[in-house]
Amino acid sequence: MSEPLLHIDDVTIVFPGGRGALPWQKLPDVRAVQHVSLQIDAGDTLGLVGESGSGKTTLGRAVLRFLRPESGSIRLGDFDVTGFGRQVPTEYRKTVQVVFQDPVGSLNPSMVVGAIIAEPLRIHFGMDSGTARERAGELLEQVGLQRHHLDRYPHEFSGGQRQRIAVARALATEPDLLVLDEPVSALDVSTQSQVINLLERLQRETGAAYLLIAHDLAVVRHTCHRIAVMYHSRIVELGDSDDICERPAHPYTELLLASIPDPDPAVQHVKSQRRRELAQGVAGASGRAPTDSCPFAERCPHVMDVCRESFPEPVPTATGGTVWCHLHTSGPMLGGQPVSELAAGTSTAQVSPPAADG
Amino acid sequence: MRGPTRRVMRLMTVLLAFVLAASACGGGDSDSGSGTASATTAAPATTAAAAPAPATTQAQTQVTIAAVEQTTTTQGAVTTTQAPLPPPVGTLRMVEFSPVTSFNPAASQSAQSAYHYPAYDTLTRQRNDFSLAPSLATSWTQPSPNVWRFTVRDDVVFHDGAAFNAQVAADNMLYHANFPGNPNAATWAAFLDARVIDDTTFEVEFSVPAPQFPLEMSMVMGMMISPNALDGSDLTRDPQGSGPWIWSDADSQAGVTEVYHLNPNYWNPADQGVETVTVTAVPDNNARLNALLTGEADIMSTTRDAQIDAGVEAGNVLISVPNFFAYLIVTDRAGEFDSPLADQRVRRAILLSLDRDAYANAMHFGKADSLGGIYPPAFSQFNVPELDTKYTYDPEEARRLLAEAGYPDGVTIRMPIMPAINPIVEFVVQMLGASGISIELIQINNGELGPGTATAQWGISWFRDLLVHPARDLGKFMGEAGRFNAFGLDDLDDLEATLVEALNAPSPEEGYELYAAVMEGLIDRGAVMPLAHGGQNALYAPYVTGVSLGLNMQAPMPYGVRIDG
Amino acid sequence: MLRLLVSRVLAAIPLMLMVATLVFFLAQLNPVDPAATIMGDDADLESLAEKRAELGIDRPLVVQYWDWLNSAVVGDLGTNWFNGEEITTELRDRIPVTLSMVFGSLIVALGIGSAFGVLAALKAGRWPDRTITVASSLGLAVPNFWIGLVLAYYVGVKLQWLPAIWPTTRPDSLARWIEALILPCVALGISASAAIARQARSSMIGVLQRDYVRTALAKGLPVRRVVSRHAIRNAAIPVVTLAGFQTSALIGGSIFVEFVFNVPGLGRFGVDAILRQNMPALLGFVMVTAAVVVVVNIVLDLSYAWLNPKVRPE
Amino acid sequence: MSDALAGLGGSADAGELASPAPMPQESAAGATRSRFWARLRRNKVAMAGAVYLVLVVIAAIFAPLLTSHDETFATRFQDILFSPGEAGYVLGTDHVGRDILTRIFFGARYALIAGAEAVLVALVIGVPFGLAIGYFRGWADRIGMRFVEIVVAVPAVVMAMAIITGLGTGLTNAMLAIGLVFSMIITRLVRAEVFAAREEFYVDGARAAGASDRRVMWRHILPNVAPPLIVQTTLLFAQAVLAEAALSFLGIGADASQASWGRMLRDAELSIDRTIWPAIPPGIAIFLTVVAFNVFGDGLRDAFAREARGGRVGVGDVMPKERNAASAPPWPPGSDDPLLSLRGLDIVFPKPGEGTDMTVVRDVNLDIGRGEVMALVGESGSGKTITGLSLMGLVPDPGQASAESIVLDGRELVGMDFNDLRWIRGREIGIIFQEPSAALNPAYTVGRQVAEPLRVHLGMSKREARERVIELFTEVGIPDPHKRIDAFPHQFSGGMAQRVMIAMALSCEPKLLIADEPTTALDVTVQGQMLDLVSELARSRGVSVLLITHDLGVVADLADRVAVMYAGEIVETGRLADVFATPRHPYTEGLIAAIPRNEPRSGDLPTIPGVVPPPWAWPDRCHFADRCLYEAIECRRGPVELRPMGASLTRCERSHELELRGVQHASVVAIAGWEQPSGEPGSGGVMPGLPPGGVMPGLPPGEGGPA
Repeated sequence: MSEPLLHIDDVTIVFPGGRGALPWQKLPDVRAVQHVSLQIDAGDTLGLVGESGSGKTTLGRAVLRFLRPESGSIRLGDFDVTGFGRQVPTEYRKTVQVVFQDPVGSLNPSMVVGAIIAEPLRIHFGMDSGTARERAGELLEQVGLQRHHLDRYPHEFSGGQRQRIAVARALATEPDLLVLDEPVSALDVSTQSQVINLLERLQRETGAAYLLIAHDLAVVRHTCHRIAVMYHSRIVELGDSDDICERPAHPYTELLLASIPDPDPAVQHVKSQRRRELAQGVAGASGRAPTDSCPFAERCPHVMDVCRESFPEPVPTATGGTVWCHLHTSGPMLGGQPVSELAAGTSTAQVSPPAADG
Repeated sequence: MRGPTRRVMRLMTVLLAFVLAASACGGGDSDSGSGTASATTAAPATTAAAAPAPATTQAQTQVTIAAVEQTTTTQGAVTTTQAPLPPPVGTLRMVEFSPVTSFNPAASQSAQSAYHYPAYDTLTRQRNDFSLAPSLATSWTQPSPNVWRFTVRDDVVFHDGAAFNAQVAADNMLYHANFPGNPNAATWAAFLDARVIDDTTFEVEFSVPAPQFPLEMSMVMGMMISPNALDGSDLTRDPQGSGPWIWSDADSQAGVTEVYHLNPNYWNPADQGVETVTVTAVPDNNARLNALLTGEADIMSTTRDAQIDAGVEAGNVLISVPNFFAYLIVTDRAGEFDSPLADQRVRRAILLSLDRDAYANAMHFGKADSLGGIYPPAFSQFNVPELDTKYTYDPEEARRLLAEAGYPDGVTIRMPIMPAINPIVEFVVQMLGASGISIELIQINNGELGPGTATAQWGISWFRDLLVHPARDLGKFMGEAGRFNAFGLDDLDDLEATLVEALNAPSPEEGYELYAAVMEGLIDRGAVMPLAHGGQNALYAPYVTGVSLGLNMQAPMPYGVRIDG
Repeated sequence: MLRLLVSRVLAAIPLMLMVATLVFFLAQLNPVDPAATIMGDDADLESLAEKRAELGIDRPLVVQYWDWLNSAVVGDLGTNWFNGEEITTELRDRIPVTLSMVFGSLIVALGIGSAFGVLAALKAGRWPDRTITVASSLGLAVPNFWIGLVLAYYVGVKLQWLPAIWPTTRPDSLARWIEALILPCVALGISASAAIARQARSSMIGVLQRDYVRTALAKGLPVRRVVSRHAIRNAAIPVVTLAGFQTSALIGGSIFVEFVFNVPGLGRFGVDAILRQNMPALLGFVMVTAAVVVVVNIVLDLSYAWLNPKVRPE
Repeated sequence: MSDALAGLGGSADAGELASPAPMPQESAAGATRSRFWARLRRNKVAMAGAVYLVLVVIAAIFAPLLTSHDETFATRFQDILFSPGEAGYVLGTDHVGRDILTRIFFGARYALIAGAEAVLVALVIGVPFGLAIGYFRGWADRIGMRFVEIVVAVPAVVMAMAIITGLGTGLTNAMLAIGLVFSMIITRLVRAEVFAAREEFYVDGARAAGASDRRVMWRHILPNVAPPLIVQTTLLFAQAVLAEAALSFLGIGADASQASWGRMLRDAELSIDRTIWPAIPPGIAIFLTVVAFNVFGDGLRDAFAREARGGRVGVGDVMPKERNAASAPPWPPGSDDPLLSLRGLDIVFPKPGEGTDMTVVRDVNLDIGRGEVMALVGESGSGKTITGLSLMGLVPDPGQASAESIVLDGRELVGMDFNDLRWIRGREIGIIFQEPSAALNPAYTVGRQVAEPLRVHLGMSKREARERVIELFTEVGIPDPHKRIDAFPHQFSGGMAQRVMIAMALSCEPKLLIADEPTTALDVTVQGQMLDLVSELARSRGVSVLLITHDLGVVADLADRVAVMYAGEIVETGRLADVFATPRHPYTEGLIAAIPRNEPRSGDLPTIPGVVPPPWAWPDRCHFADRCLYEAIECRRGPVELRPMGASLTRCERSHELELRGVQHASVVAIAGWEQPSGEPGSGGVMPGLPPGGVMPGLPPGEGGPA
């Protein structure tokens, strides 16, 4: 096995709690990411899935070195990212680029598109303005826009077009890794796929690896080779995307899958049945991530005592992935099998094939 | 020190005017003729010299500094054998220009005396005609030119219970004379000693004749402090006098209002027309006038020339005394600082460039006189009519003199300007500029004019003096001890000798001639260039009686004032 | 809550001392010689030197400052160089006056300003809005003492409805005190109200576009209730912030108004002190202003907590 | 550009409608600027201010040419105080005989110089200082702000005086002092703006692109801080002119040789009792200049602000519209007795930047049966949210809605005024918004907010209302209702807040519930719960639901019937099963195909090429034609009517000849344990007829489209 491009090893990220109402009062720290290890191979795409507040964006920002983990290490190629001082080497900035969720906020409203795309070119390749403009035009065309768009301001573009511009800017440095932080979630359905298709094409062309952060498992499945599912600061399941989406080993992964609405009323009928069985407790990751229990315990339909006492060790799944769940280490001992087998055994709800409509 | 305050007040005034105009409903209050509205209107003091004053008016038109050699002994106590005195009634509210800085008379400028009069008694007192009347001193004589002998009352008790006598008076003389940082140092400059003759008599001795001394004893310098407080007690906020009213710490507020209650043991109840006296600092001119107009005050001191008409039209009564003398002083007659000043023709050219009428008109609204001597006619003793008209405005002659002195294209001279006197100096600059004398202004801070002049920071400056007596008023320009002989010149030494001679003159007539010579010399030689003589004005409500204003006093005295009509 | 208050107040003390330090050294640049100012132009040089020694200003600056600081921490702010009164006594007498004037004018400003600002926002783009907007521009251009002069002259002197000047004898009753405060407060408050009106208008416009206003309308509430209950309270937050800034400006503006109405407050005291380099008075003055600003900020924090539950301490 | 629609508030639908979208023509960069200037030019008051300021500048520059008199010297000081016009002095003379007009002209110079000095000092100090402490935060910020606090703890006037007495008097020193005081204002402003800007992704983007801190500050943050800064600068200019006048007046500003306006006022005071005239010209000059700067600054602010307009409680009722029998489309009855029947709804907004109107919703008809869930589906900018709002008479200002009729339960709503409609809102029609946490008022407890309609509409006492709210909270599944009723919105998670909204919407037992994107802002796993809750409550109460969403999955979960909107029109409507199984409009087909589903994929994801055009670019024919894969010549003929096709209605010229693909039941159901349905697996969502790659670059209309 060749050395992975990105190596995240046991990373924990803590946000200081800030000051309380009283000067000497300090609020407890927020543990946004706990003991996360991940790898991305060159040219590969890893999907990082989880709901808001699960820590996925924070992890992405740590890779971008916008913040510094409390512990653990991040390495990218030859760079020891966690070892950087205050100044991040320009060379690293060239290697890793980012596309943000918000197509409105991610482009400087006071700069024309040409200037936005030319900026990294001038910084990293020292291009003069003519060359940079030429190259920016090429990049624009590469993302499906046109050269004459160089002189326009970001707000003159639609959301999808702005994401294209953001992608062009990110690709300008010819990065090895692109962090895609919810790149399509703010877009309309019809535009989402356009951008995804574009990203895929560009990956084929440039060979860049992607770290795709998203909340929509269906989107991620279609885009990524591997998926990591995060819940409330922890990775709970990791594996190949089709495997995860078809044979989820963690109850949360299964809940996520069941929650994806399907436009087929018949399928959706079945799925919502399943979802109701799985959904327990108060939805939403709130409060502070526990340090020594499974964060999903509160909502898990299969919760056991041990879930509240310790966070489980990783267990390999039958499909070659990894799952962090006590169901696989104690109790029913799923032993890496999909969690739905457990559900099938305990639930009276018989899942039947959806009847054809009409 | 009052500069900034005054600036704010002026700002108010102009803006008021602006607003008045803008609101376009001014009407009747703007410019009706002066003096027609009120039967009791006084003519402005300085212009009234020519006209006989109505007997009923409070305004003084005739100044006779008779006391200097009158040595009055015949007049007894002011207490007279009139009908039984009405009891003191009510509160007399006076509004003053600035708050009191110290209740210690020895540390106070006479401009602040309004705060001292209620609580202190002076040795002498000025009558309405500026003649001197007895007070704590019943009589005074001049056994020799350099000595004054006072006989004092024996029935006076200070507020703290201490008795007053000649010893106390003599100790007071020493206290005043030796008080560190006494702003009235000029009075005590030649003081040698104070000696007790007997229980009611003491003597004061000077190194040179001090003819003005009894008059000065009617001002803050003559205020008697309780013997208990002469040991160095801090009187700044604790007056210890024997006056008709006792200062109340509890009712007073520093910087705002000082309150005085009736002294039940006062030796002369006739002075006590009211139960309570309050003196409130109202630095803003308009506010001060407003206080009078809205009945918040009974007496308004320091009325600006410009406010007189408005106040009088509203039914108030004016009282006015000659007060100050504005002039240019040239200390650098050797040209050390500005070489052209060494040439007497240049100095004469400056003198001839001063349009005193324009000055009085612009700066005093015509309510100052523009005569060219040093003492105005009101000081009949020292007024020299010839000087009043000797040098009149003559820019052509000024230019000619400049050319003759070798400056056909004019000269440039440096002169200080500070915020408090800004417009005045500017006006002077305009006048001199018209004759080709351009002025480069030296910006200084308020309070620096006197010290700067005394320390030769510049060669010529605008100045303003209170007039008392030539001995005091003119001496500072000359001789080694002359405070304003900053450059240590000896060109006026002959005048100094003449001045001393005048002080020792056997007869008033001879003295007058000598004084006149000194003044003429000062003007001829371009050391002093008169600009104007202005008055001190106060207004009081029509129901107030018994108001009098003395020489060198900014506020009327409260003695005998009644507010019950 | 009490602990919060106490801690905020304690935290304010270093701020006040730092303000005093800054001003102390800044004021040293003033070339005015207080001794000369006290003594007048007639004083001779020796008297001046004696006076300087008496005031202690012939000593090195650091010594002067250290002495002042030592006394200040035990509550002794020294003696006024110009009238011999204890600074603490003077401040004690003047603080209530200025505070009642500043808070009175704040009430005027908030009352008039918010009312017109809200009205303008509700009529945005129509003539009441335009009128109010232009009027507030004019209001910002007219210094408060102009208004003071007009009020003093017309309402005070001509009509004699209200006192044109602070009583020359101490106000003996609350009624007289309030009566004397009305004109100064209006004069001071009107220009502040222009600023408040502008802020109120823009924040009201912002709030009216918020979702919860639409929610309130969707509930079927009458407009009056939507505005008064749902919009105004939220729109008040930036207005309150501005009112906080205005407090400092009002203390500054009170200087001029105090001159016009001869109000014995802190402003006059402070300006006098600064121009005459009356150091003990100046330092006392800035300590008090800093304290007022701090207190106002604490009050603001409390009102934020009332207006916006999000910032309430749990 | 979005100002016209800003009143739409936080709805993503409206926001999107308003915001992006390609510009219709030519140089858009220039257009942005020209819109700024256009907005500014339209502001008459601001322009008057600007014109005045230009005059001041001219007077300042050409002062020596405009007059023959001397600035500082009197021609004749004996004959002073000429009245205006007298002896050739247009504005008369002052107390020393100087020409007032001359001094006014020169005064303009000093006013501008003084203002420029103060503002320059303030900017030079304040901008870098504010940028630095705002950007680096932490200790730099704490120390910096402490310093600012110290300075502003002393009133500005006093601080300025302290500085001036130290520096010495004179115009430059005075303005330096004023500038120092002002710099604190600038610092605070810049810092706050930088704080806000730092949160923007474009700053992160620039950092990620390798820009240095300095470059990020100056190149990225500062330009975006510029608008408020420019406005503040203009207003400070006004303050500086005023301060100059005041300080000169106090004698610590301009010195004798400088004819500033403040000084003129001061000089005028000397002769005030003889004539007030000399005070008037400088007074007016100061006043006008300050006002001019202020109104111009306000104008700039309004022109910069994208949301300059609107803001009143701006909602409009639906105006009656002439019934146009001819154009009234056939309408298959959803039920014989629909609860709500909407006919011929048009909504018009003024076009941004121009006076003309644009139609954002055209001829919408809707029937909602009793107890039925009707889904209104469409992408951003389709007009679905505003259609929903119009039913309650809540069309945001300056939009104008008109309809032939809106009949709710037999009652005609069109023509009702705001107050009549008030009894419909909340009582007959409840509504749930997209962003639950924004839709709740942060200042009040949720209990109070839910109780409000109960008290207003049902006249309940406080106590009754509270009890009812607790019941409602229990019904919508809020745990601990007794406690939570007194909590504030910010103490609720998104899902819980939406439950509160649902409780509020249903509190008065309305007949119709409008659910406007009720789940969009929520986490995936919460969305389902919310949909369950809505459908459960609706069905148990027999409430009809108008479900507005872009998510076909949500529709599939809940709806009985569906109407698909595109670019302001309903393009297809019918029963859910019919529309999804056999779509009759290419747009419906595209939407269905584009939905990401949990299925294995092959090839590119299906897409609809292009973007939704902005309302002003909607053509007078089929709105979808430019993006349509089946576009033919007949699609360009003219407006397309909604016409029956199969069991649905569709607005497509070619629907009769197209074989459109709907939902594929045959697809793999990906959840393990489910039985594999029969059918061809893996035929997924590839849309027929898509070119390989599936992507067509989104072209701005007017370029990509036919000319």
